[in-house]
Amino acid sequence: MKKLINDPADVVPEALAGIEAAHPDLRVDHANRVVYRADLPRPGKVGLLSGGGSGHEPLHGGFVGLGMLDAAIAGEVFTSPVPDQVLAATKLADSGAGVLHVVKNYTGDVMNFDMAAELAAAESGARVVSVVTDDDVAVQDSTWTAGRRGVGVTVLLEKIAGAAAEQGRSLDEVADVARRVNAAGRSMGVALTSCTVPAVGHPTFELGEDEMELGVGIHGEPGRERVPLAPARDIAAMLVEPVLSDLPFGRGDRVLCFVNGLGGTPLIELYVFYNEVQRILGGAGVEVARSLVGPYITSLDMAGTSVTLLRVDDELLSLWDAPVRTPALRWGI
Amino acid sequence: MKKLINDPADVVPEALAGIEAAHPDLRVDHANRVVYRADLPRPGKVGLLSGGGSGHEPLHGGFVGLGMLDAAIAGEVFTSPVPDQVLAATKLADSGAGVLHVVKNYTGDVMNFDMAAELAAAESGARVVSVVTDDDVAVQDSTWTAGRRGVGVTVLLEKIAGAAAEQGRSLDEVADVARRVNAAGRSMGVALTSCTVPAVGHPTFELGEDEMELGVGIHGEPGRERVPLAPARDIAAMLVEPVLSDLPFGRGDRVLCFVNGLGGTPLIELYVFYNEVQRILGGAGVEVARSLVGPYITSLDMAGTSVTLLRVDDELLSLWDAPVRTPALRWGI
Amino acid sequence: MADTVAGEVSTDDLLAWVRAFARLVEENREALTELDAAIGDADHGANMHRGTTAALAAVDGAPPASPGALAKKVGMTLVSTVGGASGPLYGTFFLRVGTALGDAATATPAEVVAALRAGIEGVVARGRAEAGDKTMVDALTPAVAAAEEALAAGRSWTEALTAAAGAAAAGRDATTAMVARKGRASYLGERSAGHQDPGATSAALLLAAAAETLLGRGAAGST
Amino acid sequence: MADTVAGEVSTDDLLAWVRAFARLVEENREALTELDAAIGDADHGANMHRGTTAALAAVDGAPPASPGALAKKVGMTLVSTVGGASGPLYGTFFLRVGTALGDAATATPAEVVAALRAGIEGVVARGRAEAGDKTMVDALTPAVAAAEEALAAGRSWTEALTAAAGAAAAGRDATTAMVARKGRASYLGERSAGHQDPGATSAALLLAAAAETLLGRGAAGST
Ligand SMILES: Nc1ncnc2c1ncn2[C@@H]1O[C@H](COP(=O)(O)OP(=O)(O)O)[C@@H](O)[C@H]1O
Ligand SMILES: Nc1ncnc2c1ncn2[C@@H]1O[C@H](COP(=O)(O)OP(=O)(O)O)[C@@H](O)[C@H]1O
Ligand SMILES: [Mg+2]
Ligand SMILES: [Mg+2]
Ligand SMILES: [Mg+2]
Ligand SMILES: [Mg+2]
Repeated sequence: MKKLINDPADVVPEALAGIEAAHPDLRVDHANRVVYRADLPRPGKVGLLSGGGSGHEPLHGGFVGLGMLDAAIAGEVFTSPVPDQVLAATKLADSGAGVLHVVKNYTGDVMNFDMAAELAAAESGARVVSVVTDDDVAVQDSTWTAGRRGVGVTVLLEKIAGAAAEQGRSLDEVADVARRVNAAGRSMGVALTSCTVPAVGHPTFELGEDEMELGVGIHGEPGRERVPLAPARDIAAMLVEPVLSDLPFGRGDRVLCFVNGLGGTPLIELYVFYNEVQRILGGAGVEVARSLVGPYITSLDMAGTSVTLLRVDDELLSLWDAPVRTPALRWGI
Repeated sequence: MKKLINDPADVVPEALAGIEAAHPDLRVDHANRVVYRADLPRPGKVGLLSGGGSGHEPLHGGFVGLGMLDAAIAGEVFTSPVPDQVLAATKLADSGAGVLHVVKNYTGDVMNFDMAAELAAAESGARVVSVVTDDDVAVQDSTWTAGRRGVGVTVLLEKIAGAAAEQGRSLDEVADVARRVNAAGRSMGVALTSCTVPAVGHPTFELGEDEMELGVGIHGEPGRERVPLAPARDIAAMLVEPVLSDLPFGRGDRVLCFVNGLGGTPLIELYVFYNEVQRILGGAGVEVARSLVGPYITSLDMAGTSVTLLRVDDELLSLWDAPVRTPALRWGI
Repeated sequence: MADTVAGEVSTDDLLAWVRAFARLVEENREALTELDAAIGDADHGANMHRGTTAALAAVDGAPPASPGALAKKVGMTLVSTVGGASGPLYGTFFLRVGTALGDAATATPAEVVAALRAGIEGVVARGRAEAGDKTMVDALTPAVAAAEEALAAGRSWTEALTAAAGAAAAGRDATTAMVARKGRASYLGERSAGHQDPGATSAALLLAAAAETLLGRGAAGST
Repeated sequence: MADTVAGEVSTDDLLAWVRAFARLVEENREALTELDAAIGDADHGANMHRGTTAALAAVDGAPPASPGALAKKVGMTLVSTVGGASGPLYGTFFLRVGTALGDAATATPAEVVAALRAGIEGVVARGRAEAGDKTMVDALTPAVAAAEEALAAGRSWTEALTAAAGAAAAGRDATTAMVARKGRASYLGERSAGHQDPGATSAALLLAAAAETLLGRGAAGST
């Protein structure tokens, strides 16, 4: 394992120390591993918080700041945080107007955030609403299973709901915007290599030189199927078509197109790939109203990409365009 | 080779097509492979342009936009552009106030930009001044050799000189700011893995599981020495100390600290590493006035990092803080 | 050492159980992670190790006053340190066991088995997994059923726990053929078949630890 | 085919030279890149291949009117397509060769050698490398010196070019021991020793191509 780290057991706290040192607008509660805005509390504003296992940076800590999250909780690598952490973050994010939990749909995340919400209600009476993202079309959707994973849409939701919260909307309104984003977004990813969990020390799975894992999750979970390595234009079709047909997106739809890097794939490849994605969308008559290209929800050092499409209307677009000031997304301010 | 590309020969033009599609503020001259601001010409403003081999994204195309570059030229992967390309970009960037060429100190880059400047003077009479960056302390400095490589300082220089140009300063003034940045900045890098040039198809060099290349260049050039893989805190010392002692930086100096990812290293590791770097700086009495952490000058898919320190004064800081609106760096607007 | 009534399960017995569980988890840490790498995210070994280490530290040295209090403390510590899916589930299991045991200084084998049953109900209430979903429930449920049956048939505490450990191991083995419908492995659909479930594997360790330790004391006067 | 005077070098001769150079570069593309990977950035093969392919395409089919014009066209094409360090250097080389040859329909061997000398001077003016710096200059300079000597000694054009090619190869081999002081390899300092210079290697191919082709025609009447 070749990583720029010290003891694998210390990766999360040390990365948080680095985030705190690099970003004067942010603070870190080291005991609870919570990154939060230095300007909290913000009376009257709905608190927006998210979190999950670490290893997906900049998600979530890199999205803390004006116009996006108030606090982000860092679990161990690929392990959802525990209720105590979520509870501490909920208290930090609560300025009296309630707190929205943005939870990616993984059994562990959902259960730990639920327990925290129960504790928060019991302890402080803070009003907590949870919105669960589940946009990964690689996973069969079914009420009999854990359902779909939350992936790329989480980033877009945090930005858009963050803007709604910043405008002073109520908890129910912000939750409503968040649910609309989740309902209108779909994603799918592919891995060209595995990731290596620091505490494990070797790749989570083995992929041959000529193979890739289609429909991979962001924790190195195996995907839909293992297929032969293919040119970018074919990979783009393999990801975009299931995404398009799932919602479904149709001719004339306006979308936000998010091509995400999984951590080990450099930007030059993401742009080559984005070129293919937008070509397919053009062919399908889908209009790209906004785009985002870069590593925003990663899987440690995994090489690969994911495509997220979000159907937007004028309101979602204006919330997307609203000012944001975080380490990873910033504009308008 | 596992890359998200089509034909290796098409990587550069296809990545440019992706950049153009993803960023409505930018245009691409595909024949000459020049990324430029859609709002050119900007009469009275000094044109700022840079370029070099591709494979270092977001450098340089991702730094085109308000407050930074007017145009960026993309050579083949790791190969400096040819004079025709530089000439075309110079014409695009020339709004009558002259053009500053920001050139990284590589023999090929220097010669090709020089030839272009000669052609520009002959053809259009455009006034061109070149500033060459040469901040890599891993390379012995000597008038008998090609001198030091230009690396991380290039990013900082493009931002700071870009702000000076945006303020309407003259060509000589902007060039002067650029030279001051280069003179006050030093860098050094380390590779944990090699990169793989698409047209070559296999890693440029082989590194054992327990080795790293100290003082590596951004083109997979071998570095100062091959040393055993070490914890982040030791690597930080191996990079920061030569940088500190070279300028030298001293107690009480204020610096901009730039921890750069080389392409294959995920953000979580960069933050762990940044934490070590800032600790060492604190111990040395050097005050970190600003920081930048992320993959800004990469070497394809190489895993590794580089540290750049720039000694700043109030003027350089205010130029750094000035608004910038590019794909890769954006704030204040 | 607390005084104990012959044939009853004491706080020390539970502590021995937790200690044995922590040791078995430590010994099987890599194996649990490898199982999780195949159909999950390669952290079950680390998660359980972090949790059982913390739980043992929380009750070792100064054990709580009763078996119920000890189980609660273990449950709270697991909830607060494990994370992931297994944290709330194992945490809830021990919390419910503790609640069922109440404040009594010792518990009879029947009370212990009833408490384990309550623990499973907590796991199912939290995770909503059914038998055959390829989860820890597939090891826990047959284990407690086996213990219940053995006691009902008048067999010894030792025999009951041995039967429980055997049933847990069999339940664990049975998960290999199953298609996961809950937890992270469910994302794989049919591809999850052919792999043993990591949570069922750690649950079988929990029962193996019970058989190995609780019986030592409890055995004396229970038949 | 243009008319040629026996013993003189024609446009077709130069075209044959460029064609042979392009072929040798194509055949040695990977080898050039491997050499560059060791002490540079692994692109010399791709650079030279891109350039010589373009240069050949630019003059093949409809060759310019004179050897000088052809050399200039080749030089301009190399400058415009190669990039890196080798592009301006090889480009300047051919541009200077072309300028020295002027507009004449053919050139004598002595004129060709004088033009090659002018070419080297252009390379040195642009790149400021000296002998021993571990660059293409270390192959080019001894090659042209050998050709000059051979002609001065009254030897044939064939002999002169064969000597030049041999001297280029020897110069190329000598770069292995050198510590680079120019170009990308100079960043390695002492570590550059023990590796053959890629640019000197391609320069030896240029002279091998000359020996293989120019002599075919020029040989006829030059002794
Ligand atoms: N809904 C559920 N009910 C019962 N057990 C579950 C459920 N979901 C997951 N599990 C158990 O949790 C185990 C995985 O635990 P762990 O790897 O620690 O958490 P995570 O899946 O969050 O990484 C699975 O092997 C399975 O036995
Ligand atoms: N200043 C110089 N003078 C002469 N030749 C040089 C000089 N710098 C580099 N070279 C030659 O160029 C070769 C490298 O060419 P190439 O790999 O195509 O360019 P780059 O180094 O820009 O990647 C070197 O092997 C060397 O022979
Ligand atoms: Mg997990
Ligand atoms: Mg090069
Ligand atoms: Mg797991
Ligand atoms: Mg090279």
